[in-house]
Amino acid sequence: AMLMPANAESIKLGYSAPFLTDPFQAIMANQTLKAVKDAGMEAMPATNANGDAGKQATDIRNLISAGAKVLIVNPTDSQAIVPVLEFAASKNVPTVLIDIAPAKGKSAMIVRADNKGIGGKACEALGAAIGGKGKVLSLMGDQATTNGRDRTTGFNECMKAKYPDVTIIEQPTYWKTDKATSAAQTVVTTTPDLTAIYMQSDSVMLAGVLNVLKSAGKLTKVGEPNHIFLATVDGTPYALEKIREDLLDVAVAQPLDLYAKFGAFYAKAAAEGKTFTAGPTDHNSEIVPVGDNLMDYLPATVVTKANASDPSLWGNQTEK
Amino acid sequence: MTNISLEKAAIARPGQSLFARFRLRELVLIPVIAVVIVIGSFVSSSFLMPENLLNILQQSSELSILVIAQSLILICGKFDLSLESTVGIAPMFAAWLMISDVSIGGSGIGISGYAGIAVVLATGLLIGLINGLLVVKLRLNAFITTLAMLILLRGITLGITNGQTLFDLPEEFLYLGNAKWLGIPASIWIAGLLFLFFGLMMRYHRIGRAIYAIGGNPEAARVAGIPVERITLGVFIMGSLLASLAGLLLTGRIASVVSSQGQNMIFYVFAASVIGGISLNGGQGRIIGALTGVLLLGLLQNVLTLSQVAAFWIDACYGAIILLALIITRLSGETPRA
Amino acid sequence: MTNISLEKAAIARPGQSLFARFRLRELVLIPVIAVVIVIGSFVSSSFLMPENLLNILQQSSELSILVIAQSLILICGKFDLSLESTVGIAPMFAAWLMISDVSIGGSGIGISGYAGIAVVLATGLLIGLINGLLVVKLRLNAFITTLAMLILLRGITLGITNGQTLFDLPEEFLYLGNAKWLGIPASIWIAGLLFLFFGLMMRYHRIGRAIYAIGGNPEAARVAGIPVERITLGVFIMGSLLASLAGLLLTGRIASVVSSQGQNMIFYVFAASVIGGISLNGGQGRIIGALTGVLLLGLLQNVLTLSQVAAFWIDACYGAIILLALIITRLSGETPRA
Amino acid sequence: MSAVETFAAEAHGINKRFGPIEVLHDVGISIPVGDARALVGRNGAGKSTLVGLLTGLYGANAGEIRLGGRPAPSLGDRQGWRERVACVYQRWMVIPHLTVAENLFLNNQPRNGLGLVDSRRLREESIAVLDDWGLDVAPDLDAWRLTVEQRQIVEIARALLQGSRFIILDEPTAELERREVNRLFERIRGLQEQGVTFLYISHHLEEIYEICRTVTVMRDGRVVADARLDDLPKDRLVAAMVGDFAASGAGRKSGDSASKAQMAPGLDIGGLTLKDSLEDINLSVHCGECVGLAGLAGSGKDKIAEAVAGLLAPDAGTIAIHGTKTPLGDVGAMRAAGVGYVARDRHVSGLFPLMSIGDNLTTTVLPKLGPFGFVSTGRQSDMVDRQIAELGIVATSGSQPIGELSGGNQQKAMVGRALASDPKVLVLAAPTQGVDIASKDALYRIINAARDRGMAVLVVSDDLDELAICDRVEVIFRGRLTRSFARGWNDQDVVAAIEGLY
Ligand SMILES: Nc1ncnc2c1ncn2[C@@H]1O[C@H](COP(=O)(O)OP(=O)(O)OP(=O)(O)O)[C@@H](O)[C@H]1O
Ligand SMILES: Nc1ncnc2c1ncn2[C@@H]1O[C@H](COP(=O)(O)OP(=O)(O)OP(=O)(O)O)[C@@H](O)[C@H]1O
Ligand SMILES: [Mg+2]
Ligand SMILES: [Mg+2]
Repeated sequence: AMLMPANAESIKLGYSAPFLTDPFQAIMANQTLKAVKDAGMEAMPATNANGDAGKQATDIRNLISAGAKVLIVNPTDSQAIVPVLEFAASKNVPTVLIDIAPAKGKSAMIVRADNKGIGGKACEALGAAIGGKGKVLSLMGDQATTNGRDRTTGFNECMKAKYPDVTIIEQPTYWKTDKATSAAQTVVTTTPDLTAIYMQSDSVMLAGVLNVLKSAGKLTKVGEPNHIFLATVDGTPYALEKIREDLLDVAVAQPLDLYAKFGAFYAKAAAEGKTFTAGPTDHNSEIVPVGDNLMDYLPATVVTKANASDPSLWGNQTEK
Repeated sequence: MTNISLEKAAIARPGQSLFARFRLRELVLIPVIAVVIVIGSFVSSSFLMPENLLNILQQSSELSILVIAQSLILICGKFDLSLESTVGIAPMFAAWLMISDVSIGGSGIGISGYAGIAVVLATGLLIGLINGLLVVKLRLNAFITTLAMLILLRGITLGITNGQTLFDLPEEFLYLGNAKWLGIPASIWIAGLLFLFFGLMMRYHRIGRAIYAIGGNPEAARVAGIPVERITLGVFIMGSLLASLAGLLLTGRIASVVSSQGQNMIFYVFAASVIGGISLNGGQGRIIGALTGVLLLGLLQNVLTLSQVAAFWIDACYGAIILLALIITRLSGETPRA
Repeated sequence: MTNISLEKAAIARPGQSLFARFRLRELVLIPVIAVVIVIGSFVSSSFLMPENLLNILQQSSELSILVIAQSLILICGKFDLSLESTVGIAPMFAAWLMISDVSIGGSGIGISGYAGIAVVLATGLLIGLINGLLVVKLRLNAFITTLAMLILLRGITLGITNGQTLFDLPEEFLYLGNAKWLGIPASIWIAGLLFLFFGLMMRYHRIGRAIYAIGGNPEAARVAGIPVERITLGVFIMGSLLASLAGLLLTGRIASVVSSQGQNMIFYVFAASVIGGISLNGGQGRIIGALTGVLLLGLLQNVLTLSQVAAFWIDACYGAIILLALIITRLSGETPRA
Repeated sequence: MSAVETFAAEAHGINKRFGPIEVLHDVGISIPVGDARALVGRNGAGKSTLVGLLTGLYGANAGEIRLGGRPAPSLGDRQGWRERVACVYQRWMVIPHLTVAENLFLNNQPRNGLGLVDSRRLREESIAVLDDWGLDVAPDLDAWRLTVEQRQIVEIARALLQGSRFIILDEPTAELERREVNRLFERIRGLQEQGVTFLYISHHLEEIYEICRTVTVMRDGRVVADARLDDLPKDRLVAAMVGDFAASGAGRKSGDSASKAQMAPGLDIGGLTLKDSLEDINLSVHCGECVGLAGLAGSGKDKIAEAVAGLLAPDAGTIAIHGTKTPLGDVGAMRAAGVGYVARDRHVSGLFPLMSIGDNLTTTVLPKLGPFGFVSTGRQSDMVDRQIAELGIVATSGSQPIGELSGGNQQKAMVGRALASDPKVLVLAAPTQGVDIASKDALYRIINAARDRGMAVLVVSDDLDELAICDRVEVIFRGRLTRSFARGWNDQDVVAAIEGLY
């Protein structure tokens, strides 16, 4: 079905970001656009929805009317993106979604890691390390975002099932450093028997939490007695460095590099009219059907001191 | 009085000159808008395509309804920051009532789509009533009252659904935000008709004139027999009602209600109203001016998306152009509105 | 004029009673604060621990410096919404200059930590100067100008670093936000001294009195020979300078600069100032009142964090209590401040 | 005449408090239909407060108000009040950003068949009204552009347009020219003939004798006299107003000591020129001399005052204080050079309404009240207490917000502020507007004393009472000084000169 190679004129690709004030999103936007260019497509400037689902719908319509032939979308919300996907489909513009799966609607491919699974992995690493009991501070992201909710649900469900004796102290932080830091400070100083902290984003929370522990005199190295176990999500370069320094126990690294790489790959393929089938891939993942769509379910890696220097982690790739 | 002297008076009177009339505050933005359009057509060949222009209008429709709401309230000499949270909470509450599946965040009640629309508007009405009573009866400061209300309503929106997005809403509920009438999105028609209606009302109906009088000098308005409290209350209610309608349209457009719906919109509502000439001190400005403000922001947003400006710098450009528009409207010979 | 009639007049009139003196606007929040403290001590045994109380003060310190800044500006009859973005951009720009590693978002210049602090303050000063000039010289409306400035500065913050968080800042740069002096965090000392300084200045120094006069009636102030423009400009500069200092302290506390730093803080700045009795109309309110406003919000935040209120409902509680505090202060016999 | 006399307005047993302060004590007034009643009393006696109660601006704490024989409507029923009483308030009640026409027909606009405002008829009817009052402004001019006088006429015209059978006028003439006052009186007489009832407040007692039949006198929040004016000669009326205080010279009071002008230069204005307003003004006031500057509204007299105060920079000319030239258009420099100034419009350019009387009195002298710019509260309150006593300001204490004072007492504080810095040159624009007859006397005494201490005083006014304390009167007409009158002039000549009739 490749009678018309689309490279007669280069393929224009639009990238819609949900917001850019989170470093994770910012890096993903940059890396994806780079991968798009590497794949020989023409990247239009990314759009920034500033966390507003309505704005994202606007952005995508604008990208399409500006001539985008294919879209990579990182949705602000799995539901609110549905009519936008329908609109794109009606204009014959294929879409690849990364990081978040849509609730419905047609897309060429979904590239994501399982955020509930990420929460679960953090829970398992953490639960085992503290011996299934104690008090855990859970610094939640913005619960109005799908990822924030999934990381909460995955963590809480796993805790309930596997470590029912653990007490969870939940604090909403809205992906805001100052809120996370203040909540951590209050809880750390008022809970002498705190055993662990779960952070839903190391790019937003880790620096502040380490600082809180330090000023409270509770910052100890991994393995020392009374060490407060720290688990984070994202796996930013900073987090990997702190793991190497024995200050952070576990980071569940998102496959950000793979999001970028395969987002671009599938986008190009979709623009060229290719279709995909379910089954294992060449990159250690599996394409699974979800509803009418296919999803390349990328693995999230649990990073500890043992593998913190692994060059395949995205956090080890940004430095050049 | 004879007609003769009338004519004489009309000639002799040193009134506002024709020149001054042409420099109406409301027209100040027109050249700016023209420049943006010209730039837009250079930036992207698709800019002037009818489809894109309809995009702009549709995308601006919710903002513009909020701008009408805020303009009424500002002209009346008050503020309503909570409009943005009404955009979220009114459809959220209705959606919660409509969804019968508790597991996806619904209430389990499952009211119909039409009842849902009624709930949206009723919620708006109630919020407006509460704001209005606090401001009019308790004589609380409107700015700070509605700021507290904003925080409260945002919190309730989050609380109702634990942050979940509500979807699978009835067709009827989504209709207005989706439908096209005569090939043009319904929301454009609605926004347009509202502009026409409120534009005429504020200019030619005595309630409109009364709102200007209240905003200009509430005590004088009271003395002139204008029921200041009743009208102010009415304006708050109308404002929230319009905000809930905007929320309904937005919900139709994204086929779901997100708990962050409306967030940060209030900044742009103020920006559009004020560069459109609505004074923050009350009693001044016109609905048509506010319309030019909305159009400018909508065009800008569109042109910036189509342009080659990097995403990270788009917000900065946006801010810079708003500031510029303010300076231009100021330098174009307007008396400052303190 | 004979003294007889004067004395009669003086006697005939009831003086300001002791009662009235005790109902100072500044003390209205004290009972509310007391109630929150009592509730807090029931909610959690650790609430009254000195450590936790220090937490509250430390966490409120940045907000309180912003509240001082906004209070000065409000008393002067102006607004500055862009304070919140100054909290972000000033340390962000300095951090960008300090970080020599381009790959992690730095500029590659690598200035020292001390130079970084100077850059923070200089950036604040510059922003205040620009705001001030726009408002004073171009006579733009302060609310809308600083709103545009807020959007612009937020945009620039995002643009400078492409959304990245900047880490690994020099020790000296983080010092103030981290250090303890005599066992008490430096930021508490700093905020406390600033309250003392500005409290006294506004009450007893002629510049403070001039700021009240300008806020109360700028034209009369001009006629009375007060250099209205110079002082207003100075107030804007001082406000931004304080905001940049708050940004520096916040950066020290979180050991990094995030591109969303300060976002939405302005809502709480206004809430604290106004429930603390600073009028949005200028010329009224006291710095000590603003302090009680900050303390109330800080206590609330802490009690809600310690309480068992479900995370999703915390915001709603917060909003409800602010609204309640407004109503209480109003009902406690205060004359409304329109 | 029916057996039961009907009253346009009645108030019985009225008590009114503002916060803890009771300003009206058991006040009663009954105004029969067709009466022309004067309400007089010293500043702060409670006249405007009573007006506020009679027009439903606020409610009484005790007592009953009846209008046209029926109980007054509820406070919220604005239309009900409006139907029964029209009022020109002491405070301005115009809507600044609506046009003159809309202000005239506020909430009363002519409407077309659709119920919408008929702008063409609105314009035409407004022009008719404006011409009727001889007011040469366009109906579509924004009201904030009006001069003080024009604004006052618009308010009066609006009140009379309302078609009410009971009209209250609270110091309507305080801002008006003689010609306009005459026009107002003609109109009032016309309406009186049609049986319209009036309640009229003024500190100009001759006006009261001119158009009122009866009088109610208030003192310290009480009604102390009700009488027919025919039975109450002016000296007794004044005595009733001021109580045991014996008024020395009822209003018109010339400087008791002859001028001791020292011939040392105080204020020297040379060649002052301002485009479209002033032409080559030369005027000097010696130390110890008081000079009056008289002229019509728009004649430019206020411009001269503003130039001396440093509020506007003239196109050409010099201003010297004690022989030293000063920089023009710089308020701070003028203050420093020793100019004290009372602006014509205290609401716009004088008062800080929310600040205390003390802060208002000491605005310009704060640097003298403590080291390094800090204000010693002790020294401040000493100074304030002394000034309150000297000026006879009626207030609960120096810390009362000045906005709560009656108009006349606010005006006294404005004069007090100008004197506080002990200036070399004192410029006073309409310094006693709204001030009651006895307090006026006190103010004149204070001004005279200042002059005798060697101050050069310039009184900018067209009020003959105010000019009477001057050693010399200069008249300005259309931006040019036209005549100069030495002490002993007769009123007709000055008035003629002011009007431009030589
Ligand atoms: N809003 C208010 N709050 C407190 N006190 C007030 C208020 N309004 C008026 N007063 C006080 O009431 C008293 C009566 O004032 P009012 O204005 O009625 O006097 P007046 O007779 O009209 O004086 P004038 O001739 O100067 O206009 C004054 O002492 C004044 O200070
Ligand atoms: N800001 C303005 N805009 C438009 N017209 C104005 C403005 N200020 C004053 N005028 C007009 O200019 C004319 C002169 O008024 P001005 O205030 O200069 O008179 P004046 O010399 O001060 O006289 P007065 O003795 O009445 O104070 C008036 O007709 C007034 O309507
Ligand atoms: Mg009065
Ligand atoms: Mg004038």
